[in-house]
Amino acid sequence: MPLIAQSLDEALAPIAGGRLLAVPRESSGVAMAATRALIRRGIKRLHLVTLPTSSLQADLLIGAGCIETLETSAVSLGEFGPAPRFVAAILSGAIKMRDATCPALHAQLQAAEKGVPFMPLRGLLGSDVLAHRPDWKTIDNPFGNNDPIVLLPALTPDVALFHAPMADRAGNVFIGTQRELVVMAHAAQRTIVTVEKIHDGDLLRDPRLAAGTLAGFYVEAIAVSPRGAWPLPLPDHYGIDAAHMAEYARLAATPEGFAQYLDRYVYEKRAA
Amino acid sequence: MPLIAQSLDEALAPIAGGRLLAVPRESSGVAMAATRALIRRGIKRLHLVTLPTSSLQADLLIGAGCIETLETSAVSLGEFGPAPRFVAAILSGAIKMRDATCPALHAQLQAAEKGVPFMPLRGLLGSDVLAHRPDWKTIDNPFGNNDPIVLLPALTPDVALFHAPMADRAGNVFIGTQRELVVMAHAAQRTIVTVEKIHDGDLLRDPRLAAGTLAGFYVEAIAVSPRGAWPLPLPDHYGIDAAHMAEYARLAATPEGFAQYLDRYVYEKRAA
Amino acid sequence: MGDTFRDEELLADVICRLIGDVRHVAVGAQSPIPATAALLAQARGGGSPYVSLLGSRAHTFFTDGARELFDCAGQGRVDVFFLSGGQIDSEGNINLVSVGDYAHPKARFPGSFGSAYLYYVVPKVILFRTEHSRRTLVPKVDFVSAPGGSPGNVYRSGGPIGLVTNRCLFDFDRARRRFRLASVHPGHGVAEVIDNTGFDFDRPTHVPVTPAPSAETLALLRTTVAPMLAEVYPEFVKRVFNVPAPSP
Amino acid sequence: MGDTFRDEELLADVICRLIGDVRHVAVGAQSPIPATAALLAQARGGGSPYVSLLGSRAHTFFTDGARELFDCAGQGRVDVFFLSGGQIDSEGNINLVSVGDYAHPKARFPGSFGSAYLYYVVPKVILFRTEHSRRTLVPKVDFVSAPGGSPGNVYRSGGPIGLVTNRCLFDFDRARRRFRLASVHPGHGVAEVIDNTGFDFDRPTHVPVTPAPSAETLALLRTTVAPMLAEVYPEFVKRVFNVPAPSP
Repeated sequence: MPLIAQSLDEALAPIAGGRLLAVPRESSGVAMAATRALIRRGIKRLHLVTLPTSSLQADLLIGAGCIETLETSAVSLGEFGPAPRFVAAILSGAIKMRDATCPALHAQLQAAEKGVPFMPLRGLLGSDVLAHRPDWKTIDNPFGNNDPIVLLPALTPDVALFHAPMADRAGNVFIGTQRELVVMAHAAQRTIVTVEKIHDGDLLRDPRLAAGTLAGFYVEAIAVSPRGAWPLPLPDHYGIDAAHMAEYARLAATPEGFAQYLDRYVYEKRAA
Repeated sequence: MPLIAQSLDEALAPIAGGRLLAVPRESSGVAMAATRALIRRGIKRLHLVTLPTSSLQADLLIGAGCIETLETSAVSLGEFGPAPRFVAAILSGAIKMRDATCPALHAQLQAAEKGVPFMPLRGLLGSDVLAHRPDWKTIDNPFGNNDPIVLLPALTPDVALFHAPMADRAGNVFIGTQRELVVMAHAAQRTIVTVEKIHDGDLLRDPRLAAGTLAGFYVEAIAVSPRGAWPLPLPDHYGIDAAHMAEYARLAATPEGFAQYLDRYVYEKRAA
Repeated sequence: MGDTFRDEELLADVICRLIGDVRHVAVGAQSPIPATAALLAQARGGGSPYVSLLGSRAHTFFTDGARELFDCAGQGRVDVFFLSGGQIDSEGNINLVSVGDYAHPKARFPGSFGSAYLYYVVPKVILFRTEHSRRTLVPKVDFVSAPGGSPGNVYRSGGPIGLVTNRCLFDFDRARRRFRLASVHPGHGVAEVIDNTGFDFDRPTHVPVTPAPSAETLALLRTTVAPMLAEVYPEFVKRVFNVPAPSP
Repeated sequence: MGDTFRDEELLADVICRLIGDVRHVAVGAQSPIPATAALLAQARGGGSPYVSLLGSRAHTFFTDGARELFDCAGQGRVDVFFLSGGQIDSEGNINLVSVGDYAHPKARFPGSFGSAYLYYVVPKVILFRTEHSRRTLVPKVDFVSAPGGSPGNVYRSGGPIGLVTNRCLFDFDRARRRFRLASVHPGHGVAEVIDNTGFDFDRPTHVPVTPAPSAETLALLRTTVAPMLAEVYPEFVKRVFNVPAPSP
């Protein structure tokens, strides 16, 4: 049974430096409180895989120097503009970048979920995304006739990390329609989840809730972290904190402003 | 928007003879009332694909002469013994058989769901299941080293047919944890669903129900058919009718008994 | 307001016409004007087409997670999608990645998103870029996130049908992989378009003016569409339609 | 009932020992005795291992549809599974399809189910066939639903560890692809096993007798396990444990 941790730091203990960490897109439940805790811990050399994009989470981790390799389809703050630390890190060469495209990341995690070494994907041919990915291979479709198709290798994260509305005491996690979280958990060696609250009762035994539940079988540790996605949204629970995002975009535009942001919102444990 | 049909026959109109029809396993919501209606209509030459196995549904359709080709991992009445009409048809050569294995059928429908021409699957090598499937191909894994792996072609049903607890008036269908029904609907050209009842309200807008909902976008027609899985079970709603299954197993053991069963339970429209 | 309208309203109206009579329009991230156009098409069609707005809870039917958009497109069930580019070139290639050498770029954009797949499999891809300049519309992109066309043996059921900018509408000729000026927006001119476009394109002898949105269209946009947009694009709706953002 | 026990109880106890200390035991369709053994292991372990019974609503954690069992096994997260065969041969090949020529069979079984995959990827596959006869245990199966072993270059993280019948327990030596008699059940003998087995197998000089289930095991089976089984195997539970079937 998964550990219902006493603290965020206890739950996050398995996320060591150098690991391949998978995280979801902005609107699917991003573990932001956990992200701040990892930065406070001074984690280094992460290989971050976003499913399939990221916003504040990737930008913060990059700015704080936690990322060695980034594998993503896009990083941006959306309505709040470009992701400043991401852009700066790419321009300065501070991180190793693996540009992908959304369905490729989904397919690579699905390959790991299914225990197959690769998945095929249409598209990609003639794109420079493919040209810069020597780890992706083009073959002639054995069912076709002069029909090139790209094969993408399975991607197995060391750890998947996300935030969800609730978990029960057996560690079953309600993820609703955010089913990419299920794929992430199936694909990853270990899965760590922060939740808004503990649900009394068994999520798996309620026929309505079971459909949106990831079994505790796939989960290593859970920490309760109210408003744990803040300032990002949690679907059906709270929206994005627009004022905060605008403040971030403004501060993170310079290294000095970013350092100020960290002091104010990360190291002070304001939201941990 | 899907048609909420006035009758079972209206909803089933798109299922013509000769079509590739996909149906789910016994415990996932089998449209048995619809199956009886198809037999009454005298449908012929179906190519039946079961995801991944079948019981009474396949046996009835075979016995009634509706099947030309059967693609399945297994047909059996479970605790009630072998499927008599299936066994008789195989021994007499009355149907064309494509033996598969469960995860292969899942993978072939997932390939159609994803719009890729094939999916890889481990296992299979050295099995006579593979030896008798010239449509499956073995390649050397391009990411490995002398590592043979089987590729399975995408399987796109003309129609998927199943039974579910409820649908709303926009044609959204609650399927709960039976997610192979989602894959079937995504993979198929058309999907026809029978339901226990119409749900007042929007299944997609209820965050708890949405997780177990297949959008009406994927559905062609819906018919209300109370106890529409009978005598098979509908998860969380009713169990299998054991007495009826025992009666079926007894009668279907001979062609005469099977004809008697059809007269009593199919042509008389008892449960339609 | 009478005949006056905002640029965003004109562009939404233009895009809405390009959408045409289809079953399903999907709109990706950070696309407020295409989202406006898609919801306008739905409002005009009395609920049809289906519209999927990425990031919306109200305007989506997806329940299979973030991959469903791509699976749905792979099934041939996404009829229209929108793509943009930090650079777009004469052949319809788009660049969402970087300017200059990829290994040592001079500028970096967010990334390719789903373009390296969706551009190939969605029948009607509408390119959209408000900034119409020689910086954005270039002879040749520095990085091909997704190409405007593919060799005959490459599986491709989709591609660009046109490009909408703040100055004009281009059609795209897939066989020749070239843009053709279809209309210039009110207040803009052909010479201006030529001056501000970094690539060569075809044009008819007489280039029509893009029709202004009708009073009915403007009313639909302002009263029906704007409130629906506010969920995903609160800042945009506040700015363009003066509709207050919904409380979180 | 003292020391008396039913065959099914002995077999469940034998299988339970084979399961050993693992995290997750999955049980396929039509496997009441393996299901009994898996739930017995869980009852002994105070809730561990996880047990997935196909067809059960109470004893499963799967929420991703019928494919999750196979995906889970592909992830290396199914430690134990059970397979049977209309025929099982000396090399551990199993036949769930037909007797005689596949194109014109003399007998037909239900089909291969998931065997052509799970036999390769589940580390501990326990073969189980109550009928121990020359009809079921044959020199060579007529149809290989799944082979007992594979060449070195074939991806294979799993395979058979033993075969339980109504007469005895065989271990399986994967390197040599041969069965070895491990114990004969109380009331059965080595000569009887040899007489009724259609293939050659290894045996030690002294073949032990399978230990009878302890009083504690019998109590667990009858009071804790039997009621849990009734959901999926009502007929079996009624017959073996005299527990009435649950109302529908």
